[in-house]
Amino acid sequence: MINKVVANADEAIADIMDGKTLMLGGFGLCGIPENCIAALVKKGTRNLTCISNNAGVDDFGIGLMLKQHQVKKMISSYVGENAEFERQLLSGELEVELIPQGTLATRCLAAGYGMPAIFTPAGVGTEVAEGKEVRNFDGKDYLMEYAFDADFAIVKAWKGDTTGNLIFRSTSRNFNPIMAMAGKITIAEVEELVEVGELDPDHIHTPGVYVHRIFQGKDYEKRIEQRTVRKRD
Amino acid sequence: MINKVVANADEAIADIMDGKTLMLGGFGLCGIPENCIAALVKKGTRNLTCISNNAGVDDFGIGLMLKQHQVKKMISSYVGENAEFERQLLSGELEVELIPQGTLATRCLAAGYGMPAIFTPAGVGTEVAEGKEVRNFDGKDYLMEYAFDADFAIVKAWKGDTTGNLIFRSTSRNFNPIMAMAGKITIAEVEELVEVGELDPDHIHTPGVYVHRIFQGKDYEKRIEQRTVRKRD
Amino acid sequence: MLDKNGIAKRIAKEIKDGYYVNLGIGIPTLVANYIPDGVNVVLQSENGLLGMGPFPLEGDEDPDLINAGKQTITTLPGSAIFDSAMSFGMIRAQKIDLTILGAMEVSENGDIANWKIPGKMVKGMGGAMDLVASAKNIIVAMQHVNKAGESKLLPTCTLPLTGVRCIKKIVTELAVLDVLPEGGFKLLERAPGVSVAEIREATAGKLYADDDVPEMVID
Amino acid sequence: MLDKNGIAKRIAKEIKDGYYVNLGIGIPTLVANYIPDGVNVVLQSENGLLGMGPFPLEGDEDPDLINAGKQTITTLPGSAIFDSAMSFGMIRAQKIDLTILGAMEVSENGDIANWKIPGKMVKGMGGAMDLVASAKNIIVAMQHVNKAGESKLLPTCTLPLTGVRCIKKIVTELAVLDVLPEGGFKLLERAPGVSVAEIREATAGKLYADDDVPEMVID
Repeated sequence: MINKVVANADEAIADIMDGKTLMLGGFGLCGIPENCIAALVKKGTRNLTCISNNAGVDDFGIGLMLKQHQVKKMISSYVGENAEFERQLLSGELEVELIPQGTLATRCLAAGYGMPAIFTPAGVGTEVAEGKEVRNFDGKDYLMEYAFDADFAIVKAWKGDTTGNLIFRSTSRNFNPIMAMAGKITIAEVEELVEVGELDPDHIHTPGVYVHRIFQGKDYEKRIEQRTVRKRD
Repeated sequence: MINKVVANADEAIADIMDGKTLMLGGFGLCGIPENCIAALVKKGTRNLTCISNNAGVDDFGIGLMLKQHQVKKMISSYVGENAEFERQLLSGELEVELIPQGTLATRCLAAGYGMPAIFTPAGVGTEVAEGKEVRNFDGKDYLMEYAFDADFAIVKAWKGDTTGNLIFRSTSRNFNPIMAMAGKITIAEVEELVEVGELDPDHIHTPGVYVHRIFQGKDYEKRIEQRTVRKRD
Repeated sequence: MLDKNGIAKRIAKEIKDGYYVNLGIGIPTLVANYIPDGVNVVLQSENGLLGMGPFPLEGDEDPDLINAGKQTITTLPGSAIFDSAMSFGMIRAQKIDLTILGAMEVSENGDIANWKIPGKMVKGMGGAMDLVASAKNIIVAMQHVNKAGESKLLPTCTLPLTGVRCIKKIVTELAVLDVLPEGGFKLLERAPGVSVAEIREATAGKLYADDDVPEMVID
Repeated sequence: MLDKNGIAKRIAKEIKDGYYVNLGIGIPTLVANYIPDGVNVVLQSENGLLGMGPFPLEGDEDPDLINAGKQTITTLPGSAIFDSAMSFGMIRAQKIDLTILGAMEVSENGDIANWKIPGKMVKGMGGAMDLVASAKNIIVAMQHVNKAGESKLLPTCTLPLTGVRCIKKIVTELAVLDVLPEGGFKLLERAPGVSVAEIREATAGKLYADDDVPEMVID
């Protein structure tokens, strides 16, 4: 089997240069590639375009990169809960492109499945439709939306093997598998890196063919954004 | 949880009337819905349009339905290994539409994901492209192909729970999960029907929302089409 | 006049046995508390879950298990997890029977605005545009008038749209209304103690009301 | 002149460490037997498998585990199973580094015909049209001439096409050839004991050959 293992996050992101387009998995702070984000902050790569459903919070996730002014443009569906983001946006330091969440997801899928464009009704008749081709199928209007073209996809999985097969845990799956498919180069950090043969082929969410580098992550903080609980009796 | 269980194949297919369009999962004889096919043969439903990657063999799979002249039209990617099929085709009794395998699969996916059409380069410049819209993206030509519109999808899974969640085993997965998503009504027969809670939510291949009826199958023959082996020393 | 829980209770009566339901943030979330016994529903969370359960017991929070509002939640037996493409795939393919969401404005022809206020920080539409454009059955749960006392049921929306001609039913603290296919709001039910005149007063868009509009029955 | 195994052996030398490879039915399948030690490859089977292994030992056949030729096979450690949409998704997205397949005809401009003979029973294209239209790197493994002694390397294909302008390399019992971007076959290597004249004789399409064409080295 082909071996994709690199030593750590620093090695995994070493060739991500200024000005590149990155996809970053996760929904809110759930399932984000914490190690790679930390390494990107350390490396200080700038002028990045980041495709990610959200933009982290002030002191975690992509928020850490925003604070260091590493991000030129965010492509997201929802960017709340981040004061520094708001400040940079209002001051014109940061560009933002807001995309319906399903369109964001499906444009990832399209890239991973070699489909140059897809049709979705989301945004028809709204400002999202501006400049886009509208096409009617069977009486309903759809927008044509293009596959993403990202230099790197950076994802976080629960388990992965040395050949790059990935398994995600619970709702930390979210955008991770579809971004993993969509990157020209895909980097996966995992909570547990195992040898080939340890993962059941029927349980693999992302086949290794989509993954170019994998490493054993460490010190996962897994911060909770909205801790909601029921009282114990 | 919502309960989708029906007693058996006869009940599951009871409302499949003459002239309907059915998707049938499986690749060759691997992962085919044996019980439902037997029930359809017994019921004698006719003039069916069957979307299935293959057409079975003379005495198994969809071949059994062909023998009873129940199929008006086959939509497949490969229909070899079936003498009765060939006879009916040549005599004009049977209509056949051949579709590239990836196009077949992606037209299922499109239906399951609410995408009215997809783009694929498969068939560009060939007779498959006749009458179809060709569109150039980034210097490459693609055909626009439409989502399937099937009245019923009939699939076979390894395990399923009472709310319709499905798990497939090994390469018997093939077309089953994408057809399960694509049917207006989806019927799943399973080797093992379990209670809700017995399947790991992270291992589900087809979420129950896509499945309308499920039943415990029986007497699986699982015929092998090409038995290829290595000699033991 | 209903409080938020009253609105949620009334909406819960629209949910039928066997429904797959997507609940938006705010009042829609409360609907889950009022689903009648014997009505089996599966809640979808568009970040990739079918079979959402209640909040976890204190100490049982799992950072890998959240809903689309980023709240820690639980799963119920029979739940399934999937990626965001499949999640919006099933939404777009209309496999979700009912979507309940909030709104800032709804127009006579069923347009909805609920994501952007010009001049204010725009946080994004999240999954709202996908949901309203795709759902076969959407109920809007909202206050009848905004904080400035202006009607949110309008001839045309003044705010940037989330979707066009997609809303079919509205439940507010005052009333249950249908959006008519030919345009206009049809008053179906009054909140307890609320008169047709009060509802008409609070509705800027065209309102159709029969002489005898029944009062809501909430359990 | 090579036999089928010779063709497979020569093609195996084109496979680089780390390649994901799709092997068609026939001679391409034989290539798996000649992948050099130390060259790690993963074989894809388009019915939904990465990490295909050899045929099972007698008695170990699993009806749920077959390849795209419907043969019983095994998986290797590190394999992954997926549905047919993902399988052709990764093919279309050019994640497969090399595709090797047979052909009835190849034309000077890289067109290929391998699925249909007018007047004969048509079994279908299976995955061939997807593979040839999508693959970034395709090698055709075939006999140089057909059973009637006619060249299969033609100015233009006479049979219905499988794909256009997609073939870049051909290995036959006589030669290794590139299809030039501007059209025409470029002779790269001769099979042991085969002359350029013999190859020219067997090639109906335009053939470019240097004065000194090396013989294949197939250890």
